[in-house]
Amino acid sequence: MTSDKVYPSSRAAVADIPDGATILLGGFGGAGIPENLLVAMADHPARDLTVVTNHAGFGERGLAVLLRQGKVKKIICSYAFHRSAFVFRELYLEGKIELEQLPQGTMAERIRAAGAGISAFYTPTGVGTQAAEGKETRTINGRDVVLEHPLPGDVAVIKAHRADAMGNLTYRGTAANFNPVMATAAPLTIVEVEEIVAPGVIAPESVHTPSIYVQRVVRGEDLDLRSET
Amino acid sequence: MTSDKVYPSSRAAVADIPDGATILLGGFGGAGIPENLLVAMADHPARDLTVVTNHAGFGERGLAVLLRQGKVKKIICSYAFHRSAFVFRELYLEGKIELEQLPQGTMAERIRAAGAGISAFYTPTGVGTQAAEGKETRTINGRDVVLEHPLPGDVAVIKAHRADAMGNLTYRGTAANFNPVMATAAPLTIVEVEEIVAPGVIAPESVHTPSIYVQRVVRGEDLDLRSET
Amino acid sequence: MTSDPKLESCALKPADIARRVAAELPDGAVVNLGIGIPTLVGNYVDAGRGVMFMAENGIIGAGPKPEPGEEDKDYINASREPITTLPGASVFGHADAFAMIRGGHIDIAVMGALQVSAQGDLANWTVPGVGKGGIGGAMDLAAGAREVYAIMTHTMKDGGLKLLEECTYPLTARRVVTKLFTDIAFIEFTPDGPFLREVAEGLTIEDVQAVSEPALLTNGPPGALMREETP
Amino acid sequence: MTSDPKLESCALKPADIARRVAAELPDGAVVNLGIGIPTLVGNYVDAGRGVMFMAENGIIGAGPKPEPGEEDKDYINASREPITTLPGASVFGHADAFAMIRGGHIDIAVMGALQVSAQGDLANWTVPGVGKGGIGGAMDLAAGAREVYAIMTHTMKDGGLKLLEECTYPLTARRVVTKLFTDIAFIEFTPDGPFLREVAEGLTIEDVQAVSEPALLTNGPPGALMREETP
Repeated sequence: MTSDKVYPSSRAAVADIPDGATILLGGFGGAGIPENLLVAMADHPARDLTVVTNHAGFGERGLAVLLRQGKVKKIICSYAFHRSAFVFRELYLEGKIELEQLPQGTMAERIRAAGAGISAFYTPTGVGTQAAEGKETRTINGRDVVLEHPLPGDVAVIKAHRADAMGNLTYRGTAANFNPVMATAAPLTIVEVEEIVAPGVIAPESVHTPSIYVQRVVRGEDLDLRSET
Repeated sequence: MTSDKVYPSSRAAVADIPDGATILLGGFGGAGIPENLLVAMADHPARDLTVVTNHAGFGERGLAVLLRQGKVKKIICSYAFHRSAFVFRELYLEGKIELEQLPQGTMAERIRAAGAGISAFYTPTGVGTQAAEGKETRTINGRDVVLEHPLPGDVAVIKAHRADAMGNLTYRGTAANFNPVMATAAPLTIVEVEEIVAPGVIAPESVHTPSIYVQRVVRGEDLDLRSET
Repeated sequence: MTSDPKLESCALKPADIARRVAAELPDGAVVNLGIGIPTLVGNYVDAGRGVMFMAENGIIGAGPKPEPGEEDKDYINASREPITTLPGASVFGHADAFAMIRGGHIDIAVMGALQVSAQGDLANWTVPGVGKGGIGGAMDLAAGAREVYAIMTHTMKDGGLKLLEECTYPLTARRVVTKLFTDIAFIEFTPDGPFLREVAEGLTIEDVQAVSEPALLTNGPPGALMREETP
Repeated sequence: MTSDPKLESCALKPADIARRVAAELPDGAVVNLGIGIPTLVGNYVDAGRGVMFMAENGIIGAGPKPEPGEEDKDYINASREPITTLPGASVFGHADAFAMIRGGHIDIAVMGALQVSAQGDLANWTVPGVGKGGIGGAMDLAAGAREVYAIMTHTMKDGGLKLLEECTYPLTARRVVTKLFTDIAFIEFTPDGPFLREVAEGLTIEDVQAVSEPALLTNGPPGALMREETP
């Protein structure tokens, strides 16, 4: 019943992402990036995407391919102008892409709020900085805090280490990063993994992302794909 | 350096809990209750405790021993009047103990907020019910929501399955319940476990509660202690 | 159930109500079962339907009761009963369990009810008076699940009504019940009001309306509530 | 560092600043190291001191760089460099990592600074102008860690000041820096203002004050900043 979650290819898994979708894209540095799914998305017609991800690309691979093809309307990220994000920088300076920068932890927590049904939350992060401009602030227990809202996606495109055929996921090392929280915050979560096993192989206590958060699983076609650093 | 987290006995681990402390007490039903620590606390002079826990006791064991000795001033819980909580009921009807009941998920999220530095959050749970009385409400995205605040403890008294000597914890089955979130929400977290292993035995990916949340670990003296159901 | 002899003789037993609820669950749904009759629902759902049972004390993929002697103290459901796990099960703590519930990831919460209002308000955690009941996970589940299936006897033992214009007991959540299963009727809550879908064999629309405060919508004769085939 | 030849000749090198910061970390502290000079700090902390290094991309217990060829693509730090793990390490996702940071469970964040104010305001994520820098985890770490140790050269290359009455660059967080380590001074932020604890060998209080906008508190002659013993 649930092994219909396993898709035959990255291309099949992303085939119906619509124009204008908000994509939650996992990855931090070179770790935990769903590179095969990104390659498939680059071949795919969807445009005007909003991409929520930690950083605005990493060299010429992954997100940069989508950027080069003009598929991305807006990036919401925590770190925009890393030297490795030169593809984004060029588009940005030409006025061809919108940018919203968020504190990394606030971004993670806003995504969590979307997945966890929290309607809004107050955080001390960013108070008195540009990150709080235009946002409601108040003082709670003597501390100035700012109101932040959920940040959901239409589709989460993430990377895990291992999945079972029901969609339970495990991550490895620091390749988890934004992937587990993003899995909770979109009605359609598409996961690239290195290995797919039978249900029951992953012990209940070892599951990092429970199956109900995952709609599609694909074994990455080229597991040697790596972003340059 | 960190194996000073391992205490020789439950009694030693709870010896300095002060009068008036707010205790976050793990456990749900008969699972994941730090029974040896509770037995030790019953022998201990601390009084006027506020206990935050899912339910107001379970038969004659555990929390009930503290209750019988009049050590508990107030219970904050999600389910007060289960038939198994007869010790609490008697005290309550005699006016000898205060009670605050919270929705179970709001209780868990308020404890998480305390551990995660969230100053307050809006939730749809409890709107239009007694649980929202006297609390700020507003409408966010067309939904009525209520403002909830963090619920920290002075001491978390919890149960895990396994610890390493540095304080990394794993839980088993549904015995996790409130234990992992409570571990994050008190400056002093005391953990009863069934087994203590050397650092490194628990793989980084298998750790459920990272060591920095844990200050004291003790192997439960009587692992056959069980609450009646 | 009521003291009305006709209603009483036609009323479904708890197992039959559970069976009717089980039939209503969509294949593949993620379902939370509350305490009481709702716990019986799992007995009537074939494994092949892909329904997954989630319990708020931290498990998805709870299986049937263990054989006697096979109980594991660390594996229980929210009713504190020992459980097994099915392949593909996962466990987690309360904060994560209620993130799932509040976040709308549970398709259906099946909950016992004390009263249900015309608008689908649910009262099921306490009755007026001191020292009764507890909130537990009911408010979170009622507010967070995509649908709430409520189960109750249609009336109190003394004949008092439970399907009311407005609940008189403390509320669990407002406007959340989508389907109500009683011992004499299956009622769906539509934007226009409660719609009577099925009545127990031997009863009429009027019989059910007589013990329901809100006007029940109908569209021709309702179907018959299922009853155990081999009594 | 500045073009003043005296300051320049006495200024500590990055490795010496990192060594001084390392000496300041309390034994057993949980420490987050930012990008740049802060990453060097780990090189000068003996394992026996029980200091644990946490990175916001989801690890506690990060160990030294792997040997060449031993890199694991799934194990990196927040500077995107390959890492090893020490026994007792744990890994987790960003939501949990920042719950830890925001929740006050990190004792010390060691961060590079662009400007620091008299009140301990920190500016370190961007400079005025388009297309520079990024916020990353800096705002969360600055607001959430119990203490912030800031590292910077005391002045800009053109001699412009960086320890100011008020920051002129966009802020990262207000009133968070507890200790400032520059190439010529170690300054602690007290309720009364910045207190000059140590100056680089060969320099005087007046030399440091001359390149600091706020008045520096002192209490007799400050100590000497450590310098590499075997240069």
